[in-house]
Amino acid sequence: MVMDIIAGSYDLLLEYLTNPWIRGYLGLSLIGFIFVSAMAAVWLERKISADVQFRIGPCRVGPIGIFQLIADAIKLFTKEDIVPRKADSIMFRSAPIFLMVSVFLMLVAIPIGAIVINGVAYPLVVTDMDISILYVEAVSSISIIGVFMVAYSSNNKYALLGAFRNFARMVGYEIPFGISIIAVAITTGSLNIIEIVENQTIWNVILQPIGFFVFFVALMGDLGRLPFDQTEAEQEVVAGWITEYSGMRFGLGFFAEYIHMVLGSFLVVLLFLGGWNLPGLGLLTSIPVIGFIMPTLVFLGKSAIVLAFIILLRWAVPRFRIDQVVDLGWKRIIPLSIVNLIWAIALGLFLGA
Amino acid sequence: MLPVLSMLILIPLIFAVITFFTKTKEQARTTALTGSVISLVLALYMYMNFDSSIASLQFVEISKWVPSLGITYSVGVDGVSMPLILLNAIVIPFLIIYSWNEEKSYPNRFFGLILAMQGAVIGVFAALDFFLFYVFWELTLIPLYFMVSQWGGPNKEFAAIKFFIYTHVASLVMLLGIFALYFTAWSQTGSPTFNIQELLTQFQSFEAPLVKDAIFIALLFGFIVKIPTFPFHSWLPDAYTESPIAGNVLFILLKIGGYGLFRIMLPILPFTGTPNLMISIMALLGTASIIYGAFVALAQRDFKRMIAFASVSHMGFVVLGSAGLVSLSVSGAMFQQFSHGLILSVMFMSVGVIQTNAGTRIINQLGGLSKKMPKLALIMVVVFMASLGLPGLTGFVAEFLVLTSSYVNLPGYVLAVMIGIVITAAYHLWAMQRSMFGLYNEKLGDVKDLTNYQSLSMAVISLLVIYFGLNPNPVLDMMITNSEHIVSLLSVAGV
Amino acid sequence: MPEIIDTSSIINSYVPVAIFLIVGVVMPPITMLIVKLLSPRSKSKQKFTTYESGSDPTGDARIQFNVEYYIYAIAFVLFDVEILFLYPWATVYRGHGITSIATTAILAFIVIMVIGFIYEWKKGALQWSTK
Amino acid sequence: MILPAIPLPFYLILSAVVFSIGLLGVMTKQNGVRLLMCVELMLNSANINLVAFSSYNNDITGQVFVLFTIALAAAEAAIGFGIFMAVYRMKNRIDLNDFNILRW
Amino acid sequence: MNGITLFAPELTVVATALVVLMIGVFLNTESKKVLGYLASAGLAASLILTLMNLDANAVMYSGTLTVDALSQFFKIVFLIVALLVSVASIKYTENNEHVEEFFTLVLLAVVGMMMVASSNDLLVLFVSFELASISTYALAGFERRNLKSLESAMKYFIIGALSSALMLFGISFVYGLAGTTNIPEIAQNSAMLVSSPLGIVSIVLLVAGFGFKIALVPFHMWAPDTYEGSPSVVSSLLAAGSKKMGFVAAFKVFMIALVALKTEWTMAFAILSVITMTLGNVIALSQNSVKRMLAYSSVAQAGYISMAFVVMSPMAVTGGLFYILSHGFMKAGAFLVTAVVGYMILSENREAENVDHLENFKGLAKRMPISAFSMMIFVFALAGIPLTAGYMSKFVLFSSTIEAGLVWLAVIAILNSAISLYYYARVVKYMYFYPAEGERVSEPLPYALTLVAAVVGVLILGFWPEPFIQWAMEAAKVLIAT
Repeated sequence: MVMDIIAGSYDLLLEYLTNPWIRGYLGLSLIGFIFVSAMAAVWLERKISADVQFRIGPCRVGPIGIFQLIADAIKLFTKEDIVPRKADSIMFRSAPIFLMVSVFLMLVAIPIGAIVINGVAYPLVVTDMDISILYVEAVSSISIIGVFMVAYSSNNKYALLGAFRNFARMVGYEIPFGISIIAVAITTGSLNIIEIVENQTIWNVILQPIGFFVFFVALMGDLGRLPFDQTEAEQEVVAGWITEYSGMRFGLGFFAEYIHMVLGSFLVVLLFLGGWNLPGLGLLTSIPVIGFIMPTLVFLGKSAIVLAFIILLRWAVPRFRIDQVVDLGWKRIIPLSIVNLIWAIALGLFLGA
Repeated sequence: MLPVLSMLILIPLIFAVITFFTKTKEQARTTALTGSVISLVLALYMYMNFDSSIASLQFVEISKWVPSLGITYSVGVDGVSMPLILLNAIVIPFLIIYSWNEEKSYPNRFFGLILAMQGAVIGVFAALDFFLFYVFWELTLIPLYFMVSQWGGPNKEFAAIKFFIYTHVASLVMLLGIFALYFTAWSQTGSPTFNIQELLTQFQSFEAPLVKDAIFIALLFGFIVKIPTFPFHSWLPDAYTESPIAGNVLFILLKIGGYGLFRIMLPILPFTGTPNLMISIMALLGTASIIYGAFVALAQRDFKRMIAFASVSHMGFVVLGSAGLVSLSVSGAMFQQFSHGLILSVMFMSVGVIQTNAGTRIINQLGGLSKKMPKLALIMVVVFMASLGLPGLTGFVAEFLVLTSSYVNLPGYVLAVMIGIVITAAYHLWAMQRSMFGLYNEKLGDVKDLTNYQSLSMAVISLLVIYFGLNPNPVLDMMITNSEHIVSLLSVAGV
Repeated sequence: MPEIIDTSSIINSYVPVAIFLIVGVVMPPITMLIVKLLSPRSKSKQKFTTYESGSDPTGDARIQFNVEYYIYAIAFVLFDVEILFLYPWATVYRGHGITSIATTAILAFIVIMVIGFIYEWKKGALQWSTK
Repeated sequence: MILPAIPLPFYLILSAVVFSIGLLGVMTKQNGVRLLMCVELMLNSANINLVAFSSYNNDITGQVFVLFTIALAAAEAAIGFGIFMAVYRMKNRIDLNDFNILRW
Repeated sequence: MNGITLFAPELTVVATALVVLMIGVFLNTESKKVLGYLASAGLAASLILTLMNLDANAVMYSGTLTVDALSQFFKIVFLIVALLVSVASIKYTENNEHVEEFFTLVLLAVVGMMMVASSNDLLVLFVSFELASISTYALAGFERRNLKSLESAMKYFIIGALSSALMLFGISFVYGLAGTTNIPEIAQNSAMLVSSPLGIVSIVLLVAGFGFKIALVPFHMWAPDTYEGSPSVVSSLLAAGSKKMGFVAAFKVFMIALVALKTEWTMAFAILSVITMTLGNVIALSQNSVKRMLAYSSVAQAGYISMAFVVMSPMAVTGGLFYILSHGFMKAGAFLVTAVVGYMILSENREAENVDHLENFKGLAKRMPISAFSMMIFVFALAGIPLTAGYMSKFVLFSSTIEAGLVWLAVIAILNSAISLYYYARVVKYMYFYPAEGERVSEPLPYALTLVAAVVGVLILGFWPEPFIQWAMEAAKVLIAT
C-alpha cells in the first residue's frame, strides 16, 4: 500500500523530471552539494594529512574542526580583492568564470548515485546524454583555458611558468586518459556513463587492471595533485599559476580544483568501481527505503575511499620534476595505455560480439 | 622493293644525328657530305625509275601508325614533289662543299642541322598523310631557328624569334584548317583519316560553303606565309638578312609553301564556296608580291636584303602561276620553284663570298670586284641573268610559262606584272653594275677570289641553271603531267 | 539502414547544460560583488605590484617561451585526434556483428599509430630538453 | 516547454557567418598563426554544415565526415606549425609580409 | 577478384612507407641510402600490381572505392612520376639525416593521389586529397635551412589549407543537397542541386578549391613560388603528380557527380582555362629562373588540360588524359633536370644561390650532355614539337575543341602554344649555344637513369601513341558515357 503510493508519486515525479527545464533547475541543487563535498574533501585532506604527520589538524571550529572550512570561507569573503597593476584586468577578472564553468558543466553529466525503486535504478543525474563521458572529458579541459588566462593575465613569471607546466603535463596525460576511457567503452559498449555503470557486471578494475592504473595516474595528472603538482609547487614557482590571486578570487580557483578532484574520484568509481552497485547489494535495494538511499551512499562511500587514497598518495609519493612528469606521461603511461587498449580489444573478442 | 623514299627521308636525319656527335670539323663535314651524297644517289635513283607520263603517286609506302585517329605513315611522290626532292638532294651536297672551309663555331651542329633540314623538307614533300605532313612541316622550323639564332648576323636573336613565331603561328592556323577538314570528313564518313588524297576528295562533298571557304583560307594562310607573299612576308627580310649563307640556302630550298599550293590548295580550289574569289585573292597576292618585291629590292643597299626581296618577287610568280589555273601556268609555277631554288642558292652563295672576302655587302661600298674576282663575276653574271629572266636560262622558262599562260585567265594581273618585270631587270643590272663592274673600290684592299670548294659548288649549280634553261623537259615533263591532272579537276567542277 | 536521429531530444538533453552554463558564468562575478561589499579597501602602491619574491619586478612576464612546448602540443593534437576515431569505434565494437572486421581495422589503425609514436620517440620529440 | 528541433537554415546561416569570418581573416591577417586559426574556422563552418545536413537528411555520413575533417584539420595545423616554427627559427617572425624572396 | 587484390597497390605503398619510416629511424645517416632503394622498389612493386589488374572494374568497400580504367590510368601516372622522383631522390637525399621522412612523405603523398584516383565517395576523395596535400606541404619545406624552401612551403601551405577549406565547404553543400557523398549517387540525386541556389555556391567553392590545386589563374599564386622554392625533386612531384591529382578529383566531382550542373561549370572552366593558359605563357616569357619558368609553363599547361572540362566530349577527355600522362613525363623530367643542374652547381659551390638560374644552364650540353639532351627533349615536348608526347597530346586535345565547334578556344590555345615556344627555345639555346663555364660533370647514376627513363617515355608517347590513346579513351569512357 505504502509502497504503491511511493511508487505512484515517484512516477509522477519522473514525468516531471523528463522535462529538461525542471531537471536543470532541480539539478542546480547539485551545485550546493558539490560545494559541500568539496569542503568535505578539504576538511578530509587536512585531517588525513594531519594524521599522517602526527598532528591534530583543524579542531577548534566545531567538533573535530568540521566547520573550519566555513570559517575559512567567511575569511575569504572579507579579504580585499587585489588586481595587480600590470595585469590584464578583464582577463584577470573573467578567468574564474572558466574555472567554474568547467566544473559546473562536468557536474551536469556525472551521476552522484541512484535511486532504486522496484528493482529499477534511477540514476541521480541532471541530464542523460549519449556520450556523457566524452562530454565530461571535453568540458573538464575547459579549465586549462581558465588556468592559462589566469597566468597570462597576471603578468607574473611564476604564474606563467606554472601555467606552462600545467599545459605540458596536461597534454601528456589527456591521451592516456582518453585511451583508457576507450578501453572501458569497448568492454561496456557505450560512452554513456550510466550505461557504463549498468553494464559493469564485472567491475572494470578487475577486467582491466592496467586500464585502471592508467586512468588513475592520468586523472592525477589532470587534476594536478601531488605527485603531479608542479604547477603550484611552492618551493619552485611559489603558488604557480594562481600566485597573483588573492582573497575570494583565490578561493574560487581553489574550490574549482577541489571540485575537480571530487568529480575525478566520482569518475573513477563510475568507470572502474561499479558506480553505485555493490555485489550482494541487490537484495538490500529491493527494500524501499534502503533502495532509496543505499546506492547513493555506496557510491559516495566508494568515492570517499578513492578521495582518501588520493589524499594519502600526497604524502606517500614525492613530487616529480617536470621533465620526469612529462617523460612518465609520454614514455610510460601512453605505451601502457596502448597495451591496455589491445588487452581490451582481446577482451572484447573474448567476451563476444 | 626497297623503301627508297623512307630511306631518303631517314638517311639525312640519321646522318644528322651522327654528325651531331662528331668531335672535329673534319669529321663533321665528311659525315655530312657522305649523308647528303647518299641521298643524292637515292634521289637520282628515284628519278631514273620515275615515270613522268603518269600523274599518280609512285614509290608509295603505307603503314599503320595511330589507327584510332586515322593516322598513317604514308609517303609517295608524283610530278609535283619529285622535282623538289631532286632540287634538295642536288643542292645540299654542294652547300656542304661550299661551306667546307668556313670557320664556324660548333661545326658538328652546323652540318648536322643542314642534314636535319634536308630530311625534314624531303619529308614534307613525300608525306601523303596530313599528320605526317604537319610533323615534317613543323620539324623544318627547328634547324632554321637554330641556324639563324646561332650563326646569324648581329640581330640574329630577334630575326630568329620573329621568323619562328611568325611562321609557327601561320602553320598553327593551317593546323586549324587541317583539323576542320579532318573532323568534317570524319563526321561525314564515320571513320577518321588523315590521308591527304582522301581528305581532299572528301572536301568535294562537304556541304556548307562557309566551312569550305574557312578551311581553304586557313590552309592558304599557312602556305602563303611560308612562301611568302606580300603582305605576309615581313619575317623574311629579317631572317634572310641575319641568317648565315647556309641558312639562306636552306631557306631557299624550303619550297614547302609553294608545294602546299599545288598539292593541297589547287585540288580543292574548284570546290570551295566561291572559287572565283579565291582565285582573285591568290592572283592578287601573287601580283602584289611580284611588284612590291621588285620595288623594295630596288631600294635596298644591302646586297643580301636585295636578294631577299627578289626572292619575294620571284615567289609571287609561283602564286600567280597557280592562280592562272591553266596547265602550263601551273607547270610554270612549279618550274619557277625549281629554278628559283637553283638560282637563289647561287646568288646567296655569291653574296656570302663577297661578304667574307670583301668584308661588306653594302652595294655602294663595293665596285669593280670582277677585276679581283673573275670566277665569282662569271658565275654571278649567269645567275643574275637567270634571275632577271634572260632567255636560255631557267628563270626565263618559268616566268615565260607563268605569264603567257596566266594571261588566258588573268589578263589584268599579268599586265600589271609587266611593270614588275622591268623593275626586276633594273635592280639586277644595277646591283651587278655597282658591285662587279666599273672602277675598283680601293678601300676594299686586296680581295681574294673563290676557293676551289666554293667555285666547284657554285659552278655546278650554275651549269644546272643553264642546262635546265636550255632543256627544261627532264623536270618540266612531270610537272606538266601533274598540272594537267590538277587542271582537269576544274572541268569537273565547272569553273 | 540509416539510424534516425531525433534532434529534438538531443537539444533537450542539453537544456540543463545551458542552465548550468549560465549559473557558472554569473556565479563568480556575483561572488566577487559580495566580496566587494564585505571586504575592506586600502590604498597602497606596493600592493599592486606583481609578486616577484618581494623584489621589484623586472621586465615583462610575457616572454618567449621554450619551443619544446610546441612540439608537445603538436604531438598532443595529433594523438588526440587519432584517438578521436576510437570513440565511435569502441561503442559499436561489440554487439553489432562486425567484431572481426572491426578488429582488423582497428589493429591496422593502432599499428600505424604506434609506428607514429615510435617515430616520435626515436626522433627525440618526446625528450624534454633541459637546455 | 520541450524545445523543438532547430530549423536547418539557422545552422546554415551560422556556418555561413563563421565561414565568412574565417575567410575575412585569411584575406586580411598577416600573422601565420592567425591565418591558420582562420582556416580552422572555415573548416569548422563546413563541419557545422555537415552535421546539420547529416541530422536533417537522417544520414550518418556527414558526422563521419566531420570526424575525418577534425583529424585532417589537426594534421594540417600540425604541419602548419611545423613550417611556421622552421620559419621562425630562421627569421624570428612569421609575418607574411616578410616573404618576398620568391616573386615574379 | 576480391577487394584486397585490387587494393594491393595502395597497400603496398602504405606498407613501404611505414617500413621505410621504421627502418630509417633505427639507421645511421650513412646507411640510410638503402631507404631510397626500398621506396623505389615498393613503388615499382605497386606499379606492377596495378599493371596486373589494368582491366579491372569493380566497386569496393561499400561503394567508397572504385577500380576502373580511369583510376588505373591515373594510378599509373602517379606511380610512374613517383618512381622517377624517388629514384632521383636517392641521390638528392644522400648524406641527409632526414631520408626516411622524405621517402615516407613521398610515398604517402602517392598513396593519397592514388586513393583520390580510385575514390568513389567525396569523403574518401577529400581525405586522400588532404593526405597527399599535407605530405607535400612538408616536402616543399624539406630544406629546413633554406629560406626559399621554407617560404615556398609556407605559401603552399596557406593557400592549400585555404583551398581545402573552400573545397570542404563546397562538399558540405553538395552533401546536404544530394543527401549522400557517394559520387554516382550524387549524380542520381541531383534534383536539389540543380534547383537550389546553394548548388551554384557549391560549384563556385569547388571550382575555387580544385582550382588552387590545379593552379588555375587566379588561384595560381602559390604555384610559381612553390615550384621555384621547393627542392627540385619535390617540384617535380608537385607539378607532375599533385597537380594531376587535382585534375582527377575535379574530373570525378564535376564530370560524374555534378554533371547535372554542367552548364554552370563549363562556363567557369572556359574562362579560367583561357586566362590560365594566356597568363601562364605570357609571364613565363620573362622568367630567368628555370624552375619558375617551368612553373608558369605548368600553369599554362593546366589551362590546356582544363579545356577538357569545357569541351566535355569523349575525344577531349581522351586528349586531357593523354595530356596528363605526357605532362607527367615531361614536367617531371624537366624539373629533375633542374635538380641535376642544382646538384652540379652546388657540388662546385656549397653556398651557391639561385641554382636554377638560366645562367647556370649555359653550355650544359658540354658539361652534362645527358641532362642537356633530356632537357631539350622535355622542353620541346612541352612546347609541342612534333614526334614528342607533348605534340600528340596537344594534337588530340586541340583537335577535339575544333570538333566541338569551339574554334575560338582552339585558336587561343594554339596561339598560346606558339608563344610558349619562345621561352622553351631559350633554354635550349642557353644549353647548346652558349659556352660552358665549367668542367664536365658526370651525372650521378640515379639522375641519369630517371632522365633517360623520362625521355624514353616522352618519345614513346610521341612516336607510338596508339595504345596509350586507346587506353585514355577507355578511361574517358568512365567519365563520359557515350
